[in-house]
Amino acid sequence: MIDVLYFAWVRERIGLPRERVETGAATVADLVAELRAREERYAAAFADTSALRVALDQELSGFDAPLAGVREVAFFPPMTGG
Amino acid sequence: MIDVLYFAWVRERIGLPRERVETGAATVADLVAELRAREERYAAAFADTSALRVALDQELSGFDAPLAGVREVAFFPPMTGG
Amino acid sequence: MRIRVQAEPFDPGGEVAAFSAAVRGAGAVVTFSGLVRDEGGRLTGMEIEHYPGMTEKAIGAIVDEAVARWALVDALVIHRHGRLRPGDAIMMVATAAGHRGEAFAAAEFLMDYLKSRAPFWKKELGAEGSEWVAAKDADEAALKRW
Amino acid sequence: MRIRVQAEPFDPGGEVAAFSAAVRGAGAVVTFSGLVRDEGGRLTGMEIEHYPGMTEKAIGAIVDEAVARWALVDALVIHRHGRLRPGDAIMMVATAAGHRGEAFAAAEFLMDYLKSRAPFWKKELGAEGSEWVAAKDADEAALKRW
Repeated sequence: MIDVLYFAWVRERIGLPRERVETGAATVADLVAELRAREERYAAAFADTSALRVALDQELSGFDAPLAGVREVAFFPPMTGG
Repeated sequence: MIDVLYFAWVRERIGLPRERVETGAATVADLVAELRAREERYAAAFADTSALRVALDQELSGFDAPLAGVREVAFFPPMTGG
Repeated sequence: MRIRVQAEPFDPGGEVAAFSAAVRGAGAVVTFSGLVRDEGGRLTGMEIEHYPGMTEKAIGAIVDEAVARWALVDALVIHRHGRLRPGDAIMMVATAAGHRGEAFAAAEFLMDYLKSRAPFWKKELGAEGSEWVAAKDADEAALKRW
Repeated sequence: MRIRVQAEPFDPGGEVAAFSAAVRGAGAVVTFSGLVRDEGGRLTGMEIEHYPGMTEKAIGAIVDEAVARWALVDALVIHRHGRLRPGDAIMMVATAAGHRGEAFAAAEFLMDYLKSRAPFWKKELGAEGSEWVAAKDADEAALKRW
């Protein structure tokens, strides 16, 4: 079980801010493939991962990173703070 | 007649902040030569004009600038404001 | 060095006053404040989403790096989230260092990183709807200079 | 845009507060304050000489150039002269612009020019005598980037 968080337009497109996901995905990319396959709203949110960023346990990471030991995965668009 | 002003260590070396000078000098360099010839304290202050700056009527200028029409000449070291 | 991530409004002038008064031994203090623009009346406000937990960590790491790199005497970062109105201060940074070069560089570094590496997302609210602000290529490019 | 050359102390925090409050339509405000250092107790203060008349003119020209070059919404320069104590604010600049790049660049430009082109001369006062501060080659070189 892993906590998956969504922010900004990713959150709006999927329709929820977080969920617990039962997954055996080895990498972020595998998890994205699983989510994409679920429903159209996930497919829409993850259509272009180059437009997305991912954080693993609150550290920026890459889509090829392994998920072993990770408790929290967050997907969001490029940040626009400051 | 021209007003000649001195600032910072130029003022201290010459021993006065300003004076009126009767001169026929055509350029700043000519005026400096006249002042240098006056007394040792002037010679000391103007020993190295590369260490000095000059303003004509409150605008930064060069030592080769003409004095025609100028009412106020100021000599000082490089500025250290800010 | 202090970091505050908050929904409440803050007063940049008052914060600068407190920061400057507390600084000892610095020769230079630089501050930056970001304000909500109304874009000529087009915008009615801004909504800022953030990632609680990660936000504080990410800003902490950025500030630690700035303090070490420019030997800062002190640094302050305040960033709001939630609903803001035109003219509101979105965020501010303040840096205190021995000389102006370090204070300016550290403040610009902090701003560049806060723009692209701290988990905040801005949504512009207008009379004709609202829109997520797109990240600018220039902001990403700005990181390359450090 | 305002310029003040004065012997009286001023409060940088209060000035920033007033400047920020008066700004309309800017997205970015940058401020710089220069403070008298005591250099680990070596200095007891600072004496700043200036050239009344030329000072205001020189700063006015510098500010005019900054306002035009970076389309500033507002700018402020305050510079003291006379006797200052460690910790006193020597001077400050504030710039308000649409975006952070312009506000930072204009503030750094103003600082670089005030350092080397406004007629002020600093004398450090210490227990063992006083000394005119020498102009730094780096300050002159800094002008080349503009």
